[in-house]
Amino acid sequence: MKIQEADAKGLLLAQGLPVPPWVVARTAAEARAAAERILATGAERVVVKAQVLVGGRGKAGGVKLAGSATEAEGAARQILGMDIKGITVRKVLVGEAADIVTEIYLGAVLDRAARRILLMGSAEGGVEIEQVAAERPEAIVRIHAHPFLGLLDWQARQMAFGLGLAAHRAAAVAIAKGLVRTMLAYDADLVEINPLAVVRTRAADGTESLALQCLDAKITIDDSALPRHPDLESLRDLDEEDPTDAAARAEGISFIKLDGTIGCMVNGAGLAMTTMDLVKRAGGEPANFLDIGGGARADRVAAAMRLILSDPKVEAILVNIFGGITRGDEVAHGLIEARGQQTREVPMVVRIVGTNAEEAARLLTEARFETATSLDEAAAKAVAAAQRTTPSGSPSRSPR
Amino acid sequence: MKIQEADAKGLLLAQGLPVPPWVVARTAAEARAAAERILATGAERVVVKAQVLVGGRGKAGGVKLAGSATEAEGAARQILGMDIKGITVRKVLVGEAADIVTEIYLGAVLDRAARRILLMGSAEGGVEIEQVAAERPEAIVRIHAHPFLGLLDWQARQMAFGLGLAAHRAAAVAIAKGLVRTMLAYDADLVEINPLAVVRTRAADGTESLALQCLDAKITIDDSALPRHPDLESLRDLDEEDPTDAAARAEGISFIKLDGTIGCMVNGAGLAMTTMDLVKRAGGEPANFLDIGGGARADRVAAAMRLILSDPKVEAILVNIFGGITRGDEVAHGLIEARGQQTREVPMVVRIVGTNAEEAARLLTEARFETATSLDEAAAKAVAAAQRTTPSGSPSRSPR
Amino acid sequence: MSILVGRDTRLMVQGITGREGEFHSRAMVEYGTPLVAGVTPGKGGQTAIDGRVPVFDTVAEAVTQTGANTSCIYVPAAGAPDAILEAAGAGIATIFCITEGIPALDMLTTVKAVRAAGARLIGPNCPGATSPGRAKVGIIPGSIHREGRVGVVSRSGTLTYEAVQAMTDAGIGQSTCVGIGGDPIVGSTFVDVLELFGADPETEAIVLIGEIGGAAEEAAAAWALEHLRGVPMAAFIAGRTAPEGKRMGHAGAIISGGSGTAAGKVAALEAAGIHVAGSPTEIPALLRAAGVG
Amino acid sequence: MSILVGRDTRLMVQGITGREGEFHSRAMVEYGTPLVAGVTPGKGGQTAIDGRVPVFDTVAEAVTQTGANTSCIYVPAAGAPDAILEAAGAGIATIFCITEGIPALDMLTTVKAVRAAGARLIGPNCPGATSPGRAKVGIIPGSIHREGRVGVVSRSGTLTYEAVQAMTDAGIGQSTCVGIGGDPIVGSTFVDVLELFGADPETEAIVLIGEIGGAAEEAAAAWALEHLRGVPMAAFIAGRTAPEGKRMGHAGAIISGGSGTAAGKVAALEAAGIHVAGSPTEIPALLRAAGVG
Repeated sequence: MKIQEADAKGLLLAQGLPVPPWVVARTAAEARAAAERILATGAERVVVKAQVLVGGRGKAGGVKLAGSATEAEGAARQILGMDIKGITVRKVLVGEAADIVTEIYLGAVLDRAARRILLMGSAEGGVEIEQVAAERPEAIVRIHAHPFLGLLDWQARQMAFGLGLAAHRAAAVAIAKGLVRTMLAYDADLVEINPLAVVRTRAADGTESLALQCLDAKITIDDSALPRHPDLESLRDLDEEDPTDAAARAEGISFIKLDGTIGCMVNGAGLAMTTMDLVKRAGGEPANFLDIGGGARADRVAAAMRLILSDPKVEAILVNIFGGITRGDEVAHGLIEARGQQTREVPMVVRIVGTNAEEAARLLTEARFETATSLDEAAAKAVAAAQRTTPSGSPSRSPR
Repeated sequence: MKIQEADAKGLLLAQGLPVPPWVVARTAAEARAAAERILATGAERVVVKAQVLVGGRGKAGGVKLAGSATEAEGAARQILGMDIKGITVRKVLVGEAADIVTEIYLGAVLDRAARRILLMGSAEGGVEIEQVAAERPEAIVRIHAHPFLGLLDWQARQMAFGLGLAAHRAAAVAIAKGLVRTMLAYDADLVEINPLAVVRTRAADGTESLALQCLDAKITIDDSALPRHPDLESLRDLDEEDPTDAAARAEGISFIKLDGTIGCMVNGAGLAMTTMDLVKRAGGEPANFLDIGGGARADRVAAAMRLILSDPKVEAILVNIFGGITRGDEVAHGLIEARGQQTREVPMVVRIVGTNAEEAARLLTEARFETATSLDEAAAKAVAAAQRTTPSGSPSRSPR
Repeated sequence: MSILVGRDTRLMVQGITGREGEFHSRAMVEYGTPLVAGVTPGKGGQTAIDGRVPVFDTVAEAVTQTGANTSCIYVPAAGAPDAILEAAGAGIATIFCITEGIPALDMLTTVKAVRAAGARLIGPNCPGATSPGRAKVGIIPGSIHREGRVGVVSRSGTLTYEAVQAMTDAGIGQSTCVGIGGDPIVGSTFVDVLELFGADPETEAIVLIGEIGGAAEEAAAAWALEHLRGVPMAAFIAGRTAPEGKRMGHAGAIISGGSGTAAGKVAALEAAGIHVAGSPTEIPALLRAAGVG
Repeated sequence: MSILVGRDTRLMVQGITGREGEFHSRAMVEYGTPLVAGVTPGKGGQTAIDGRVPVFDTVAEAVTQTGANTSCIYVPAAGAPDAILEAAGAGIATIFCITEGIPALDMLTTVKAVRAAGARLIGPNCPGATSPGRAKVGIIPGSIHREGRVGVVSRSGTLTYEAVQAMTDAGIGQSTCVGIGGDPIVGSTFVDVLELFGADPETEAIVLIGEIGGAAEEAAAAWALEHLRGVPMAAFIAGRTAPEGKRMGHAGAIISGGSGTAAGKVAALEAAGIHVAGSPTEIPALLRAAGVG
């Protein structure tokens, strides 16, 4: 589960990391009020940042500086409602614009191959780490946390020295350790500070000093760990979530909407991806990824069918079930029940093999479903059915 | 550092273990008041227990039951001021007397050889674990905690089943894990619950139920870890501590008072023990163990001399220094300075070898100290000197 | 021979009295797997599967009483890492964890601790392993198999069934089919299993079934190129049409930062001389072309 | 040869700019030990010991720049476990920790982690090791030694000096003298060091100096009985007069529950055929009687 920058900053702050204050505003007026308060504390400028769960908001114009409350209000007005990679911006973060001296990247991820937490740092902050990794891999300092003891002091020091932060060693060590601690505390699979910046601050008496601050934060929570962090569930941004995603989650169904016309219902994630691949290979475009999970009963099959049909672009449905824990006859019952409730007529091709496949075949034949024996055959039939429903003979594509 | 039962119970309670309430009383009147309050809550009897840091207080009469506040007051009056293994009882613990069904031993210690925390349990609780270990070792369930992950759930379950606590599994698991957690949280090198008891409790409506309770607790804190637990330092029982021990600790000197007449001042623990052993071998009795530590300067030598001389039984002093980090001349200066301040005339034999031994020899000869070359010689001379100061010709022994 | 499960398997099921555990234990017994013990704390002394399997409170007791050497875990996610560690602590050599939804950070420590204890973990979130005609451990339907000499290793469940069924239908039998699990952190990787197949005299060819996410297929390709020269191999990779940044069901199946794509995996496998099928049904033909059967 | 320190030693000192670190580093250099690097975080780029030793911020850098393979640690107790782990993490093979007062529970995890990293730790709270005429690491005075073929292993500091001086005075030289440290949890035990001596062709006899507390001497006796038959050995145990329940200075030197007594240790050693001296000065005679020199 991705969480918004503001929420990620809240988690970092709770772990003791240096994060400058911020306010989240949902209207331009709120942004103005926030900017007024921040400017009143002596700030010269504020920054207004779109809160969306996709990258590249800077390039998209979702981050603006403002020298007055009025400017901030204007910036917020521009950003709120903006579409960034298909997401409508519904809130902005307002904070003091930092006087940045240096930008650093610091991030912790799960390294699958090493089975450890990998802390990565780069003195070339502010840009995407993937870009640095591709262009100048030697510019990235990589340190694996100890599998049991977390990030050790010496590892944090090594990162600090490696990033040229000798002058800020104590702070850098605390931040590096805090970042890994954040990961462990909230079961995150990614914690990124980009940029971690050396910032120039001016005290009331005019003296300047330099300090490390976390200016942006990105955290992804391991979905499997959410049951033991009920408080984190509240950070899920329902604003950005497709209502069908929430419905799928409630039913225990893995569902991802795609752009094509062939709805897919499959048991098992690997088989579901394979089904999509074979639809594409047969000349069609999958409308979704859908895994009904192991041991699905009739009611979950019906729910899956509702999810698929909620997409108006769907022109044919392919059901592919390899019975194991899942019983073929249960699925067949679910399909028959779902068709009964269906408001829209869409051709369907059903392939059920494995556990109780004979009983399923009997039920489906009685109910006059179009069936298929092999997966390749099922994909071909589904693509053909979709082409029949589209007058042009080719799957319709909606622009993005 | 040993801490009192009441303090140990406080630490267990802080870690969530089930410990019945208690009150510490320093006077019979306080004990009476505590008993009154406890009896008012419906308790049938209270227990009054001497708070001393030595074992065997039950056999010594330091634990008494009382059925009324008056009886409790009487029991406290008997116990307070009692001498248990040389320690004067200055406080008692007053608590409800439990209706014990079964007594169990559960303890965690540092297993040096395995380099792990060892959890030991025995269904034969209430007796010393050493006795069980010697007589029926198979009656002890031993489980090593994971070196990094602590006591795992399955290990706690194994202990619970091993102790026949299937009926109290959840509670037993929580207690076993809490015991190891207590050890880790407070840097204890021993945490013992003896007995951990299955206790019969009666609710207000008369229904009886059984529950596990920690009825006695013993915790020893790793002295090396005290600097990072400043709060635990306050649990040190100064009532029971010899004032010389506190003085030694303040000076960074390891000092243990013994029964003999030959005071010893040595650098290094192993050599200090060896010096004691050789005194004994030469026919004398060491009055103390004293390690002045590495790199000791003149002032610490003088402080060590004061510690030794504070024991009126000391009839001769043996100084044995093998210079390494410690400089022989520094020690010689300290000895000369100490003798100048000395209020009591006691013969002294000094042996200094190693770093700056020549300079030390010169200083000592000038100051007319009796010296020795080998340790064996030094021990023999010290014993002879003590015999000269004792008219009877044999070292005096005080009865204990 | 065969790998992981076979004639020497003495199976114990942790969580045998749960709904899933009982259902699949029955199927394993029916397949002929020597299921010698079950473990459910607090149910020690009872029996399961119509009185055929004794139930113990602890794994240690089950091992002592029955000589179990393999465990299959159906314990819910919150207790599964502990169940794995209990099996390892009691000396179980091979541990299959079927449970899905275990937090990844739990598995980091669990996998390290299991290895330190000298045990081998398959999974979590895996379908288990079957050595046709000998024993099946986990949830793979027994009916899809045929005895033979091709080893199958896969990150998926039903996709594996699909591939195995295609092989069986084509008359190509399997030595052992192993599902390593779809989570980001699993106890055994493709390479670990390839190593076992490479050392198994009864395995003559290998099928690898991968999917998007991570770099386990790439690592397997590199390893195979070096250590499995001359062993006929075929592969299939699911997720050619999966978009970036979306988790495809399995916690491990996600393309991030441009890495973990099907194209990259296919290229790595082909570069190692392993042909990659466009559909699971093409696997038998690739095997035949590589000289199998 | 010799063990632990010798001709191949390339020493690094962690905490070289501290008072203790600097003092003993100077003594080590004067003894002729190849001290190639110092480490003090934040002082990288400076030099120590009159400009003779370069100082680095991290152990990794020191290893890369100087090829250091051995470390000696004078870092205060609060930072010492981390310093040990840093050395192990950077590939240092042999780590001596002189620091005293490290909490025992810290050492439980540290020792396990060091071993998992493949390094060997001596100490903490140990005086180090000297291979006379070759190199000395730690705080043992160089002047007490004499080159020879008797290995010395001990739990104490100054008591070791006493015994070594007695040997040197008697004309019996040492191959290597090792102090394993007086704490309850140390990185290397008597057995670990006996194993090294047993494999060292230049060590012909061994002196073991123990003290009350724990069961390390008993374990050493049992091991020697099995693996060091024919190797002349002598021993000394400090604390025959120590009372039960009192910690004799060293955190490890305490008799508890009737175990760890000097009498028990002496009995175990004698039972293994190792004669135990009544005083350190008697060690040379015991060695002569056992056929040394």
